[in-house]
Amino acid sequence: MVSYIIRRLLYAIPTILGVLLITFILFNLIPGDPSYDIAGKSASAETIAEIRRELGFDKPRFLDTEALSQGRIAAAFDSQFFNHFRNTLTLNFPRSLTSHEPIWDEIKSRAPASLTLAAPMFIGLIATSIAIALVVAFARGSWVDTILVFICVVGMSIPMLSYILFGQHYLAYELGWFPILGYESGMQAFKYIALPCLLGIASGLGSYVRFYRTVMLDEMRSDYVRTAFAKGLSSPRVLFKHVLKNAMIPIITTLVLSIPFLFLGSLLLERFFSIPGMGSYFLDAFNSRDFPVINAMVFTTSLLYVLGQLVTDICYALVDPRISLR
Amino acid sequence: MNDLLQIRGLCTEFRTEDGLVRAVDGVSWQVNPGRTLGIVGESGCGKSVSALSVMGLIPKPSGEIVGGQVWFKGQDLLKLTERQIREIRGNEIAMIFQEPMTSLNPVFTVGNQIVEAIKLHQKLRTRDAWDLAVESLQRVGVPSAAERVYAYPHQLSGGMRQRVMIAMALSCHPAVLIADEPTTALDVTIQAQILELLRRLQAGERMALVLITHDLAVIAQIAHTVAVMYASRIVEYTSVEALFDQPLHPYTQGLFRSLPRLGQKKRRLDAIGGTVPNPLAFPSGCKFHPRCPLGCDDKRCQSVEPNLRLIRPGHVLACFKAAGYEDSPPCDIPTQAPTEVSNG
Amino acid sequence: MAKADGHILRVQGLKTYFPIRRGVFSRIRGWVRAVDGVDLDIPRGQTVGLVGESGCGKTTLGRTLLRLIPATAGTAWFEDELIFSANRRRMRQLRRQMQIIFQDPVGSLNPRMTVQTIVGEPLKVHGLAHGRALRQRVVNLLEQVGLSPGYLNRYPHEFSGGQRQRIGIARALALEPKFIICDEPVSALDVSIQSQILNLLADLQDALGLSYLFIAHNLAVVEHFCGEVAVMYLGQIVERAGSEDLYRNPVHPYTKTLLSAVPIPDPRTKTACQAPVGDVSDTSGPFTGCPFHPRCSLAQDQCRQECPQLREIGPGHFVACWRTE
Amino acid sequence: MTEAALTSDIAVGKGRSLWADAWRRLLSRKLVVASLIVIAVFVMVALGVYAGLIARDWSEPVGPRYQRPSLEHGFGTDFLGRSVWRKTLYGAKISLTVAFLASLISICIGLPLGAIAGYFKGWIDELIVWLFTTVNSIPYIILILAFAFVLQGKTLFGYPLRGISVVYLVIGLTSWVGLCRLIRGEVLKHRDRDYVMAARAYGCSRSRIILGHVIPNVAHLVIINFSLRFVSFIHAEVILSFLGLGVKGEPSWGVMIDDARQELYRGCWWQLAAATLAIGLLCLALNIVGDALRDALDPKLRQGLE
Amino acid sequence: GGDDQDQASGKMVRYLSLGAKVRGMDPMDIGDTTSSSVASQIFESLYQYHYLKRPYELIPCLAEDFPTGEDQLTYTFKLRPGVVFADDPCFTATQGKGRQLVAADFIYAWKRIADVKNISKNWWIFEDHIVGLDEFRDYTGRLKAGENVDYMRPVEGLQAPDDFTLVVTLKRPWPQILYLLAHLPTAPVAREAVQYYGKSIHNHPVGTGPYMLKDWKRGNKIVMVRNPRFRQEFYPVEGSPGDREAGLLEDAGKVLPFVDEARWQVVEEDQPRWLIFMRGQLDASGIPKDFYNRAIDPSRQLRSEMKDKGIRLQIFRDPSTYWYGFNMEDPVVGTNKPLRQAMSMAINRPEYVEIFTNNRAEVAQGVIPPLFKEYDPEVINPNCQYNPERARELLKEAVEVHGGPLPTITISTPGTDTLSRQMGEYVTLAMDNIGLKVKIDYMDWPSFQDRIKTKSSQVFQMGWVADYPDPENFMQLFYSKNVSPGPNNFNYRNQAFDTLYEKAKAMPDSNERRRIYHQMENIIRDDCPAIFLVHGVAFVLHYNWLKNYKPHVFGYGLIKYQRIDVAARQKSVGR
Ligand SMILES: Nc1ncnc2c1ncn2[C@@H]1O[C@H](COP(=O)(O)OP(=O)(O)OP(=O)(O)O)[C@@H](O)[C@H]1O
Ligand SMILES: Nc1ncnc2c1ncn2[C@@H]1O[C@H](COP(=O)(O)OP(=O)(O)OP(=O)(O)O)[C@@H](O)[C@H]1O
Ligand SMILES: [Mg+2]
Ligand SMILES: [Mg+2]
Repeated sequence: MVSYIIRRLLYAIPTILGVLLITFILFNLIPGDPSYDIAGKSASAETIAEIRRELGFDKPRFLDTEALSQGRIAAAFDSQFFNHFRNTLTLNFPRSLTSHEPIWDEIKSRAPASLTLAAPMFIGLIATSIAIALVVAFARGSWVDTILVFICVVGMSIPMLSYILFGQHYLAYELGWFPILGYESGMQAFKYIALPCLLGIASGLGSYVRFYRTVMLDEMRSDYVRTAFAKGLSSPRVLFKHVLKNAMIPIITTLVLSIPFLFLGSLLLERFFSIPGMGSYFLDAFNSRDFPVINAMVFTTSLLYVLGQLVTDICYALVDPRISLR
Repeated sequence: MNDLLQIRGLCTEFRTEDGLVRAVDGVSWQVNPGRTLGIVGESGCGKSVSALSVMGLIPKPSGEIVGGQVWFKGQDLLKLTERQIREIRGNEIAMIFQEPMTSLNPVFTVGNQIVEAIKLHQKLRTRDAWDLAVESLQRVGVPSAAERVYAYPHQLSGGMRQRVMIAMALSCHPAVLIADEPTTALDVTIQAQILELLRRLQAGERMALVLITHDLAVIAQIAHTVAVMYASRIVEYTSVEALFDQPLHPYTQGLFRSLPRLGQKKRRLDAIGGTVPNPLAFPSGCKFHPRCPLGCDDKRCQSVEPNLRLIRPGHVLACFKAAGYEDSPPCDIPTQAPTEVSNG
Repeated sequence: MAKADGHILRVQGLKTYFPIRRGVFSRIRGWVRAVDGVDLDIPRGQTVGLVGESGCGKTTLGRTLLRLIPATAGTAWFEDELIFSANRRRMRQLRRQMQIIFQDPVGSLNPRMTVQTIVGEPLKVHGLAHGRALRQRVVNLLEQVGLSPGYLNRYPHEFSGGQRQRIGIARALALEPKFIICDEPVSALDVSIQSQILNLLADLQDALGLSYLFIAHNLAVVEHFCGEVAVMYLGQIVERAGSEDLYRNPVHPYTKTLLSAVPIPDPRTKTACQAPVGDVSDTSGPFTGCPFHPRCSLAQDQCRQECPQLREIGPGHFVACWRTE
Repeated sequence: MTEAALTSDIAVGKGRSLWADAWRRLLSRKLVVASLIVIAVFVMVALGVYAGLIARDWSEPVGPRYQRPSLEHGFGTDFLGRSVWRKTLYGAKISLTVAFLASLISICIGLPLGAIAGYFKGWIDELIVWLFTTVNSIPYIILILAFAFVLQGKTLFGYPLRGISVVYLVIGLTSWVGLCRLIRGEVLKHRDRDYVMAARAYGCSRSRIILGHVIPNVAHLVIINFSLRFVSFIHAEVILSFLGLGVKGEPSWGVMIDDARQELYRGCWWQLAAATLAIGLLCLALNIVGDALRDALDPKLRQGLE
Repeated sequence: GGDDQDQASGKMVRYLSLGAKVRGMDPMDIGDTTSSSVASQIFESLYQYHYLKRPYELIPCLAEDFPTGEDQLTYTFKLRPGVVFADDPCFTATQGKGRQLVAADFIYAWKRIADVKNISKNWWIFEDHIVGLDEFRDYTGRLKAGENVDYMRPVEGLQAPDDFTLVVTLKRPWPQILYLLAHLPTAPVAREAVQYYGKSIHNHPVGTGPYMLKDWKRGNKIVMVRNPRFRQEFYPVEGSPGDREAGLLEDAGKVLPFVDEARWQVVEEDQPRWLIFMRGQLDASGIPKDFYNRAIDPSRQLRSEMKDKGIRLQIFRDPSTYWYGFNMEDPVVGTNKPLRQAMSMAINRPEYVEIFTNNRAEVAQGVIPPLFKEYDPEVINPNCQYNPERARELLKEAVEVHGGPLPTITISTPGTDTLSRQMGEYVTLAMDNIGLKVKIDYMDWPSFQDRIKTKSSQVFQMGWVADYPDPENFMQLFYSKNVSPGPNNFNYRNQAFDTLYEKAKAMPDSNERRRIYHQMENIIRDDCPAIFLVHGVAFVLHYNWLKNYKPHVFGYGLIKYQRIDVAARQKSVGR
């Protein structure tokens, strides 16, 4: 198990380096110079130059060949490329170009809000969809199954925006069941998170249930299910004990894949419900071309993803005894 | 009905996208304590489905038992509620399956899976159930059973897994054990071990055994009575000696002829021509007639399906061409018990 | 012996190992010795049977001979030609003369190709026929294996198991090989079909003068079909003899066990199985001595320490067992 | 010696491929047929728009602004008095183009990479796996935005990238990962199948094996995958429109929903309804067909009949 | 939680919303209205606008009075005594007690703007005006990385003879100077704060104003509380006609501020903002375009449901003008006046106003908005009248001028949002109507800027909101010396115009100057370097519990004048 975890951790290294490479390529290709935006109404040449210097855009791209030829090794690596790797890897992000806040502080202060929204949403989504999928799988072939599957497909066809607009207007404003927007940290958060969470779950439910249903049905065709029935077990017991644990294996693999997709949902939800999370931070940064922030966000979210993958792998090994042997 | 397990006129159908498949068509047989019924026939002839029908494990909603009765200790299993049948399933009638590789749940230890069966049918404390599990593993000859209970299925070899399956099936001391091709996936040496084991256990517990296989040699070794199935139906049903001495149905005869036997070296074997019919489009009349060496040209064989007749004591057959068939009374199951053969 | 010596195939000291990777860096931690020093001769126009239990390396041996799996060590001549050192070009030539028939009639046919394509592909790949000629060849091949030419445009899933195996045989015959490896060609078939295929293979051999390496685990089938039989255990050949000789007079304890385990299709003679204890052991661990010693009732100290070599104990009868000294 | 006589009477189906077989199965289900018709109608509409036969005059006002749906105005009118019905029809073009081209791009990248990785194994495999894990570990939406950002306003082979071309490029360039992963897994499975062995045994070259044997056997997955993936592409277009990175100058469903988001409070619900309905209908149909296709082509489900 | 406590303590809280993010609260760096509107509660400048008087009028704020000076080149400002910075830990010498404001604080703040290293957005304010300041900027630009700027380095035009006197010397007359000294960026900054907080000064505003920052969660909310050491300031005692009737003078002469706490909630989307306003969680709100019909009836009156809720409507003009500008250096549009005129006539401005603003705008006849006294209501610009027939004729002329069929005209639009897209669709339709093909090129602001500054656009969509009530602010946009990358994005060059501009620029406000402005505007109208569209009109809704609410288009730090009738609010929304 330990060597398994170590190996997984080692696998993460090339991935992270890859992310760094991709961000470097992306953000060095971006057209238009952010300097104009930062400089404001009437940008003068010297202001632009100063901004470029601050962003490190004045440095050579890959290698300072001049410094290298003069034998100054350290200076030779003082290039955009190496600085990008060095600074990002050490989480030594610069300040935001627009707010001038240290990015890392900002991420730290916003991550809790994002997590308070995303975590219950994620868990709720998984739990509800597995529950429904079990019901559907149990009732396979009956009208309950047909109707639920139909609802799921309809549900997944409706764009998320429509859910949000509807939920905010009717559930929060007209019916007054939830606050319209806002966010407070601490226990208060749950009051504000409830509706966005609910909407996130509702909009994701369709595709999840549908997928899990397929997984469950696949599992139910397995031979061991027949064995379990032959022992005299009841359907619910077979379903909840034997099928569920096996179905968790494919479910877990897709869980980690769906984490990045959650981000998308959070993005819109955070915006409409004024939740000061990473999503709105990213969107702001994106709109104002705040590269250091975008870069930091890409990196940290990827890092989170890689961590998530690690956790998944471990869960995987816990659920599936065949894995840990490898 | 004083037989332990008797099925009569069992019909099971599957609805598929290409049409209705009648996988079992009016099958009857019986088995008594300490006796072994062998069911032979080639792939797809309905052996497994008939066994699953008895267990009430036909996959729903595509499959359905459309007729017949399954009498067990004087009650018709098909009329029982799901709850009642669960009481019997795994407890009084147990089943082991063809695929030892996939028939165990890969994510639970074998002990866990055996204990589950034990606790379901016996009021035992968990501790005792585990002890019983170890014991039942020992009984089927799993070495160092006390450690193997904590093993996962993938950590065991195929023969080992099949033994676990048997241990699980036997853990509640069932009255009837249905073994669906328990050795097909195994090696000859392992197969010999498993067969030996089954024979021993059966003798010890006076259990009724239904053994499904397509290997006549296995049948010869272990069965008392044999039902030969072809295309969803039983075509011949008799004691094992009678069958091996003088098979009457042309299909059975063909089987015997095409069987390579040790020590009989022939350049060519006698083969049954043609192929196994597609269950979606069975031939009319006798389903074997397109392949039958005796009388493809016979009008009656082509249009009327022969029913089972008691052609001689303890020997039931469905073939127009057999001598004396016309005069014999219709009969599903030999009423007269086949002659006892001493059992090693 | 430097050449095939008139045999169609001669194998010497063939080893095929598969690495076992474990640990953090997936380092090679050991080897599965699937084929571990096999010597084998296949006479021209004859059938040699290869039996042994599951996982003993029969398939691996067959595939290694066709270089579908790289050999770890050893040499093999195909008609005076070294198989393992042939270059790509030469290997293509060789492959026209050596073919294989697989156990699984479903898996060995590409489900998305018509019979015509499947059988015609080898010809096309080697540029032997085109257009009408190709079609005619395919029709001939199908007829040869007893399939109607009307099936040309059908797909494998539309056939029964026996018919599929015939298609596989037709494909193997397409290049007019001299030697065919039959890797359990009837194991997956119904009893009543099995003999059809065996008869077909026998007929083809008679007609075309083919040589077969016939892999199986059903001893009765092998006895019936082969002139010579080799018994394999854990990657090694433990006994080899003419088939009558072997069946009547098995010498190696494993062969004896194997033969005694074969159920006899007669209710009156119950097999007295000298039940071998335990399962086939793991080939990956380091072991010394005779591979069979953990299950052998006759095992002695020598068996546990030294691996016996094949020795000729009678005319054409080879055994690797210390207890036969 | 031949046994042709024996095989003549065997109950085999008429000569048809797995595809033809699957097709027949699809057609045997009413719901699937209805869905296929729906999809066909959408495709025809999109082609009609391309040919200039349908909704060519979408940009012309047909009446007063913000008219409710009525007999005269069909689905009502938008803020410029243009027909929502025509815009909806026109939207089919954008959505289908985006989904189709994005699929195409993603297939062009994902299929060869996946096939190569799966077939050759070794370091090539590791490189490709590394590539897609890396790309995959960047949250999809961030990647999309970043790509949209980079591509916007650039030219590709002299063709300026803006609006719709960015949308499908972005979606295509970011969504190949899933396909690649899937194909690799399948190819890994197939490469050790006996029929590939057989092909190698008779001297097939590697490229011929990959192109002629392996790829045709995984191709159906691509189709199933994309019948289901289409849906997410259409949704992605909506999101991109919302973020201002979508199609401009032409009506798409995403654009309509983006408009509608604000118009709702005028009581103008019909634009949202029309676009949601169109998306819903298409997605529903695609889903049903995708599911049915998966069932029809699933060897597991066929097994009972073999 | 918090709300209930406020209620119990009777605290007077003002609830506001923020549509865009506040980038920072360092006056030097503030260039956007959102940040200004927040930071202005904390920082004060030398002058401020009178809260009630219209037309807009300056009054002293930190200055004691208007400046004295013999010529138009030297200004001497006397500071109001007794003004102190709010308490803050940065004042280490006084254990956190804010010190007195002195003239040097202004000089320091202005030098910070000039310092290249600070990358201030506001250098345009001082650029080329104050003697020696440009040289100071050059000096900072020459410094190497790592070298510190010496803020003690004297600047000739900025002198502080004593703590309460500030003398500014100009290079040339600059009549608008006082308006700019009412601007937030010119507010004084405590050097201690800058040194103490370093780069984080953006988050730690230390000013002299009525409020202090209490809590700031980016992306969520901002909370400010009353500054206990705020200098004595009183509510104005006189106002414009009608103010007394409107109840705006009820608090005349009372001590400012009234509100104890101001809370901003970040709300980016229209729907939620409107919903929380309707719930009474905001005291005032604009009307999002699509909610207009819900609030306002066709006669521009507040709907009765709204009135019943205690909502009031205020309508006022914006100092803004919106247009499609032509790049006069573009070979197609720049040389083709009939084309420009045709395009200008193609747009039905009243319709445009209706569609995009729900009549909350006025059709433009030129560049100067009606809010200015220099606006001439008499003039009807034929180019700004919707006249498709004439436009088509002109287009024919344009084809002749061009010497062949006209190519597709590209219109660059800054913004990729919904509104930009819809406007694009509208313009395409309008041009289509007269037979001209246009293509809208949507781009983000930086790319747009890039395109404008490099003179590579053809037609571009733009607007301008005046910073101060002097039309010079608009006229500079057409001055030939200001061509791109300067503010003259049209790259418009006209000798006659330039002469007039230079003349007017140095003139103080007078009838003569007004006449010159009229002449200049006529030149522009005739040359048509832009399609002038509309001038903004703002509609603001507020609840009646918000007292002393009078919209102001130039000033920002207005919360201090406002009062909440806590009891009324409580009665109405239960809190
Ligand atoms: N779930 C099912 N759906 C549809 N048809 C089925 C199903 N299960 C079995 N069948 C059909 O029923 C027939 C009998 O199948 P069964 O499994 O009983 O054969 P078998 O004799 O056990 O064969 P084998 O020796 O291969 O196990 C077959 O034709 C098969 O196609
Ligand atoms: N690609 C491979 N990688 C690792 N080990 C392998 C590989 N192929 C086969 N083996 C191992 O090599 C041994 C011999 O396998 P092989 O398939 O040759 O046996 P076999 O005699 O053909 O068995 P069967 O009768 O089941 O077909 C087995 O232990 C198997 O696990
Ligand atoms: Mg079966
Ligand atoms: Mg094998």
